Amino acid sequence: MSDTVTIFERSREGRRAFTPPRTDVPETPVEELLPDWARRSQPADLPEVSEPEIVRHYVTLSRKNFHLDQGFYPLGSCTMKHNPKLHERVAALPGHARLHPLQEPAHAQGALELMYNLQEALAEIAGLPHVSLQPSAGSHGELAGLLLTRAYHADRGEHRTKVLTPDTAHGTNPATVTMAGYEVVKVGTADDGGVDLEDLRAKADDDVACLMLTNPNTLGLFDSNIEEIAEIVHGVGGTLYYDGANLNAVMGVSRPGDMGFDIVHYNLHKTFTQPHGGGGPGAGPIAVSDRIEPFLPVPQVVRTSSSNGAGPAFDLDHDRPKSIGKMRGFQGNFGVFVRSYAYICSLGGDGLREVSELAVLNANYLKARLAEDGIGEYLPIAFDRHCMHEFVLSGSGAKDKLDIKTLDIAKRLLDHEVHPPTVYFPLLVDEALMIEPTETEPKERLDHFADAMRELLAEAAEDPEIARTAPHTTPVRRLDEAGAAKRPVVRQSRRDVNPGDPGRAQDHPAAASGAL
Amino acid sequence: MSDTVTIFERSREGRRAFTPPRTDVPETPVEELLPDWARRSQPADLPEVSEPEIVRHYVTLSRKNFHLDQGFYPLGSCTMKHNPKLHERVAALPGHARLHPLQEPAHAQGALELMYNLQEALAEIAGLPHVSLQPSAGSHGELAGLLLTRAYHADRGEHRTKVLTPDTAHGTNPATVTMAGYEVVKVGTADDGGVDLEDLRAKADDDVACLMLTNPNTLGLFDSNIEEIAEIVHGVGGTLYYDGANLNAVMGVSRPGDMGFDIVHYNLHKTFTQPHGGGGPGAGPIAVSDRIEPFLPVPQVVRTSSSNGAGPAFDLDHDRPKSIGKMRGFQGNFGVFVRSYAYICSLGGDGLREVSELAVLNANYLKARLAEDGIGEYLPIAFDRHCMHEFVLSGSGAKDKLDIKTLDIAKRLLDHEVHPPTVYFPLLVDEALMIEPTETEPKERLDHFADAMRELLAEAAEDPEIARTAPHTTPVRRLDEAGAAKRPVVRQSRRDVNPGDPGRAQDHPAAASGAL
Amino acid sequence: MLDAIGVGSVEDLFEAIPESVRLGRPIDLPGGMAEQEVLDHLAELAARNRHADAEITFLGAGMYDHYVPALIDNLVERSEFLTPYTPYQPEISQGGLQVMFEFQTMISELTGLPVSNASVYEGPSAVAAAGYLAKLETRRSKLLTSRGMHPHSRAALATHAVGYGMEIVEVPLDSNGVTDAEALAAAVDDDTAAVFVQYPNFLGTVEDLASLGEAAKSTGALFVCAADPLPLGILKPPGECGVDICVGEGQTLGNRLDFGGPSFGFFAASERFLRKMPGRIAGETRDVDGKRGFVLTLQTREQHIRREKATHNICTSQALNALAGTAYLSWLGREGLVELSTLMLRRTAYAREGLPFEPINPGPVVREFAVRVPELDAFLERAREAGINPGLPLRGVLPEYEDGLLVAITERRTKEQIDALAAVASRTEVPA
Amino acid sequence: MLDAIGVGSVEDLFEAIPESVRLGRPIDLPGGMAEQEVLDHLAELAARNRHADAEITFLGAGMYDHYVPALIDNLVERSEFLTPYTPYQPEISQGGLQVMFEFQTMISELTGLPVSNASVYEGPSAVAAAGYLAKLETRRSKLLTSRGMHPHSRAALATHAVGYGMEIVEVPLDSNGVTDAEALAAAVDDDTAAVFVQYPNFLGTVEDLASLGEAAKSTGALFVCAADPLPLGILKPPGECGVDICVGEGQTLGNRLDFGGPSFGFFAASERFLRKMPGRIAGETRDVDGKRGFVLTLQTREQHIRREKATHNICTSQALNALAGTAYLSWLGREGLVELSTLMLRRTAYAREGLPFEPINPGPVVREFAVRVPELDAFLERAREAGINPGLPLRGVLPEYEDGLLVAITERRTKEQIDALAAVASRTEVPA
Ligand SMILES: Cc1ncc(COP(=O)(O)O)c(C=O)c1O
Ligand SMILES: Cc1ncc(COP(=O)(O)O)c(C=O)c1O
Repeated sequence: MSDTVTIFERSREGRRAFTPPRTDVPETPVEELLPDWARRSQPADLPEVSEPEIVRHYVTLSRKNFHLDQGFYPLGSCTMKHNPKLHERVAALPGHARLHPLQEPAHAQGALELMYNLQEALAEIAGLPHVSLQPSAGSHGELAGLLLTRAYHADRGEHRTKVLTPDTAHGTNPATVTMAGYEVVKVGTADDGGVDLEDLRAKADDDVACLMLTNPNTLGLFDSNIEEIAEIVHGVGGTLYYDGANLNAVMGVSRPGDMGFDIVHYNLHKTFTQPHGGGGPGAGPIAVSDRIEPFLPVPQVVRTSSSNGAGPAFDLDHDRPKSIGKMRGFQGNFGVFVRSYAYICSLGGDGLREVSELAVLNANYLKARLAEDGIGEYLPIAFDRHCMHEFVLSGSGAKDKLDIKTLDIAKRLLDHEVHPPTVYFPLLVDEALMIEPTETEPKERLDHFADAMRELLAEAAEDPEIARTAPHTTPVRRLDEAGAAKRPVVRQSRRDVNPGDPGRAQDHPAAASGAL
Repeated sequence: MSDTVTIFERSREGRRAFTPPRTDVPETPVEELLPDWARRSQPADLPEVSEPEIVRHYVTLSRKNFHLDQGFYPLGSCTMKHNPKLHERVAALPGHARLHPLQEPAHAQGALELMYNLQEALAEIAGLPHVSLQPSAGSHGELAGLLLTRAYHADRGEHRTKVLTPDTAHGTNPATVTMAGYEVVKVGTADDGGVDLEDLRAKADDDVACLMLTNPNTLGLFDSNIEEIAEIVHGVGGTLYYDGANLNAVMGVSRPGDMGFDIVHYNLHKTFTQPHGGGGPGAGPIAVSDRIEPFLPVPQVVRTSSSNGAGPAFDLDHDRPKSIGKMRGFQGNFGVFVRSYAYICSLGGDGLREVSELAVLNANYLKARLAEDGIGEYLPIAFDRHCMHEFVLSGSGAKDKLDIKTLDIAKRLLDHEVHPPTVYFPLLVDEALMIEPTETEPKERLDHFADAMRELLAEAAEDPEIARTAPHTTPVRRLDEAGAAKRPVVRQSRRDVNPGDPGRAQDHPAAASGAL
Repeated sequence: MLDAIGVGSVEDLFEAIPESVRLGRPIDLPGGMAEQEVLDHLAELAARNRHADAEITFLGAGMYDHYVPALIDNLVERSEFLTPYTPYQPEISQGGLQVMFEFQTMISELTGLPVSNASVYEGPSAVAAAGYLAKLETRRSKLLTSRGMHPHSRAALATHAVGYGMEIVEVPLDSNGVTDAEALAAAVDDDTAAVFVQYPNFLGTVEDLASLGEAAKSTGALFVCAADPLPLGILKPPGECGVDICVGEGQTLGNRLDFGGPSFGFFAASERFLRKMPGRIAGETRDVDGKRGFVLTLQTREQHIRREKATHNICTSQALNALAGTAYLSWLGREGLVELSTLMLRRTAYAREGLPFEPINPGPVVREFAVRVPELDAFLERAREAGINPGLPLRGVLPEYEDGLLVAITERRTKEQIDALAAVASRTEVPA
Repeated sequence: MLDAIGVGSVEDLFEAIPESVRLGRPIDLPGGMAEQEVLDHLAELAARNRHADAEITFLGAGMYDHYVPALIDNLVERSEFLTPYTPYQPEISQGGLQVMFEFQTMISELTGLPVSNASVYEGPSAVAAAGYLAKLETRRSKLLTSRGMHPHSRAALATHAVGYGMEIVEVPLDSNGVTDAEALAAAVDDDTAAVFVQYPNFLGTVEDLASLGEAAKSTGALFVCAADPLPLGILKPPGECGVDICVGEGQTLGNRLDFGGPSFGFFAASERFLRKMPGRIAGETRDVDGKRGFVLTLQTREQHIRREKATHNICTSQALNALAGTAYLSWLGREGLVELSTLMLRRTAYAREGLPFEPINPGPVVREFAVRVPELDAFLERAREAGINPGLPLRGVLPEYEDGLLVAITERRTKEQIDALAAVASRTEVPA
């Protein structure tokens, strides 16, 4: 029964989970209410399954996922920190979960105040005064940031065409640049892992609209030249964009606004612990400096004094003539805001600084453990400095000495019940392994990871085939990805309808229903 | 990491999940508030673990459980029917979950009405007019039933000493008899699987206080002589007690009250789908006839007309002079009542009858499948009639022909990802397998079970050792139960305290806390 | 399916049921409902209950408004914990069994007694179960109970004792609301099977267990303590005070109020009672490969093995609630339990001082205390008007305290809320 | 740990950060709170929102008060679904990947289009994503949008189009509140990359897609439909009406209102766009043993592989919300979806007839319709007083309907509630 069976294949004619509410209005024939041209001729071929079997199906599926509540998940750049269970409780309060997005502000004061408080907290953390919570994820925030840059320059009568991105940049950065109608200009990386200043100077010209930077960058290194970088970019009239995916390293220590950035996005699903959900939801609020503020999306959540002067009130400001408009519907992923706000309340200012300190401590400890004999010679560190919240190793040693690839290491880790690091990113490191333990991991988990790594490398020295054919203990083994892309099967083909239970569903209306 | 590690073994000094609320009152030294003799000298040795690791610990543990939302669970007598998820939602409504049991009835009208409605529904289903929801489980209901019998006879000036139980009775029946201060007198089973009427007549005398009966009985057979049985017992002045564990077979078809029973218990965690929780909670309400009613426990939920005559109101009646008193604190397992009431509302009267029809259909279908060649010769049916909601096979054939025991069959089924039936009960069937599929199982699951059974028997014919040493795919294999009982280890010995994370927890208060 | 069975209709399968005992009509209940309709109906009922978030409540008296952390919801709603039966097949039940083992260890730590079972139904019936064990152990005929026991515990003990045939004798409280030690000493005799005391007692006072125990045990009776497990975080453990059996209500450990249940009861005892305890017990063992594991053990005590010779009839118990308790105690942890208890202790002291009422029980209290309230009804009404439920009037359960009010202060009750109660109280004191 | 690293303090690890960009003071935020304090604070905020159970709401306009079955809560709160990242390691992510595959199949069934991705953010940005695809596909410069598109969709499209450099031209609604077919035909030209229509449109009318599509596609432009997936249970699928790309807001499929998010967007299209679609796509394949499995496929479309050449920049999407949608559609099932849509259809017809207001859009509607309300403000006030939120006044978003009100009827709105709205309406009609 734990074979791969889709919900469609579990379908049997006449089964159901849903019982319709009573029809309390006239049962007018559908034909009278909907003209022919508007009517579906055949029901959509959804599965027919009882509640017990739906539950079993998805519960059983869920158990094929590795997940953060199960074990160590050092996926670099993804900040897989613990998701406190409290957050699900507060997000589910009816006042949050059941609030319509178009409820009048007068009757959504709690929601608006929460958003306002979150904006204020994010502004303080990033050192930039104006926040829009609207973008749906990090890359959406990036796009908003570049559209703001465009609006800012347009407002000044400038037309710029290029955006600089370091070669260490996350893929969303260049992809965003293209979507925002700019041309990508790559900037190189210096020997210390930071931006190559000479290259930057060479490429920074009047056509440059923006430099997008992650600091610490995707190598886990803080760029000490950040002020000079800012000067160069600002010098040619560009804006400086902070990809906040790595903010977890520097909260309370250093703020993008103080580093000279104009625009920042936050990944609430990373730094502020919205659960990842297997690929979202997230939220990508942005913060900006005064000069960018006029262009922020509508609506903005603002504080007003209430008409009778009694206490603050909150409102949605749609009247922003220079605004870039809307990045999406309504006010953003409010449910995510609730969780991240709860997180900030739980930790407080000092707690957030501790988050960063411990994230950095954990990363450096694990880095030290992975530099030990028996590991370090196979996985040399790409740039040997103290790292921030993450670090990047190269699988080059293992490739040369053991003839196994980073991919093999990752797959063999699966058999050790830990999630592998991010692999083959950043691109400039050969056979990269990008490791981010986060602050919520105890020392034992870090040690277990290092031990597993040592063990699998020793094993590969004996018999590399084990790693090359790994994983061996997972629900499925290595999958044919090339084949999947060549002959894509992206939906289930219309099934032959399975027979029902003769003598069962027909005579027993409730039999088919969810209650049974 | 999936080794067996207890929460105590995960403990590290200084770790924590809990952050205490702010102390907003004077911080009087504890010594001033509690005298020496009342004060604990050392903290209880609870584990010190962060929230992320607590969650991981229990999530990981949970995954070692087989459970109903995973697969087929035909545990005879236990009625492992689907537990609709709606029930958890309605039980969690703050008006239910956060209601104090001593809230004045005037401010608990919804709860009392729910209990009243549930009483009425249960009364209708069993055909006995008076219900007390108080007992905590089936056996608690049995005990209540015998205490009622005692009170009833005492009220008539009678002192009776014996209670009759058939040899097919569930273990709780005789255990209850002893606890209630009676002597157990066993009644035999006739060839058709029902009560041996001759034996019953022989043993029914003036000392008999009660006959406890399950109908259908634990063989899954309805005793057609029920009226005669009732006459015999009533004839000598005894009461007739209905063990309602098997009520799932006859809802809407036949009612214990109409069969002649005086007292019934219900297992809300069986028939009325309270989830079993790995061994509770449950609830064991009882229903009784008029003559037993005066003795019911206090308080009773009653309907009154409200003082201003406007609509019905509900109250707790403590003023019942002949009552046996209290079986437990407060009003019973209210959270269970909510779920069972929701279930009854979902199904309605007709739906409940369908439940029984389908439970019986499923059982007979599976019985037929297990009588097929390749299975039936190894697992003969104990009493070959149409069964009701369950049936009992004998592993005698497998023992004789394959030299494997029922225990081996059960253990080998574990490798097929189904839960084994109840085994070695009822006692009068050699190597018994007691199979109850319930109505919520689709035909595919029944077929899969039959196929698995056929497969394992065929396998045993080839190589019985596989079954004898089964299971092979479970988190642990056969456990030394004898050793466990001989040298019982029933708690973890006080551990050596594990070291903390030097340089971590101390400097970082939040580090130790749940948020991190 | 009917073909495979060889019948023409489902009706045929019911042939064994005589016509004369058939219902012969539909069940007289309303028709089925859609899921949303059931929710609406139950939500409508629930809305007519004034729950603990809908008022500031000082109600306690056996169940308390403690904070239940969110991780518990998540765990108890996991299908893996919610939907299995009692772990009869240990190989596929190691999760539940290990939780029981951890639970037993924690209860043992709290009570200071070496062995604990894996849960019984709830508090008062756990007291009755202790009475039954005393009977099995001593074969004596009398049970002494302090009037400081919860009224429901005394009632449940009495109800059950009628079954197992024992007489109950009550020991009064003295003028300070604690068990009258002299009366106890006088009442104990050679027929006394057990003496029952509650800790803290029903009025909230921390009884001097050790002293009472000495008197209780002078003739060989068992000394049974019914304890609230949460204050045991700072109170001397019953096991260190001569207690033989400690039972109690576990709601305070991570379980919701639920209008009184389900929660769990616990049952801990001296080693010598291990083979007479009621209920499930998990034990550690090894599998055939030597791997560590857990099983239900000492089952020869139990009904399914021993039938009429079982030491108790309990079968389904409260495993899921005990899991909540285990997760709760893990969440609090070693230091947290002390911090939480200390906070309650201090807020309770603050409240008792701040209320302008004469204490009924001036002795040490941790979370609850009783006071005399002149013009009780007027006070109750004013408090209600202020959105406050000030606690339990004692007259219904202990008529000797006609003007008594039992006030509970958990960590959920802030200074501000306590001050609000005190404000209402002061207003009542001075009739306008 | 510091020893292993070889530093004396955590501070040393931050040495790369110049003093000049250090914060040098604590973060200016309140101190941390206990779990119960955070809950209290957020509960207090939440209590100041009037949510959909606190009034009878006819608000819709893009998000709707549909019933979310309880099994969805249970599934989305399972750690196994809640806490993993995007499934980059398929061997240990088969659960999430198979859900995506099932989701894609269901969206494909609803829209009548052969391929679907595994979700995008939400509705309006999905519309913008379709615009970007039209640009990539046609290299043309103009997008035509019906004014019957949701105002947020039009706004988001405009905002994004500034980036990818396209001009937007609006096609008006006719006097019946449907897209003006003639104006559309007149506006389409060789520069038109795509034509956007909503189905049902913002006022609730079921547009005649097939006819509009003919005009739209006459010059080779793509025909894009933004659809609400739930009414597609009874409406002719866009794929059968010539639509090339169908996108939409998925909140109506098993997602909570959540004050506007998170929910999910979907993106379905003709086969030929498969390699240009945005976002994750799960595909079926085999493992080395021949066992069936699923992977993220066609990743060469995506940012992490193709960087600046990617067909979209989306990375984190809405997997958990799409899971809710998948479970919801499984729960409704083949028949249930039709029954539910039919119930909405009938109740909506009943409401439109019962309200004493002139319809703005007299054409066929399924769940929502617009009416002209004389003395709108007075009516709104009376409704609010009666505990009713009667819907969205149109003036804020479509000023041309100054007295317009958009009324949504889901399966949560009973006849009784509709009658209550009608009663308030009648009272307003006849000023006292
Ligand atoms: C460095 C970096 N930038 C940007 C992103 C994009 O964020 P999102 O997935 O929220 O769109 C990521 C996410 O992986 C990232 O790691
Ligand atoms: C026939 C029968 N009677 C009584 C009981 C006891 O019920 P409970 O476990 O609720 O105490 C059971 C439960 O297994 C049973 O099967």
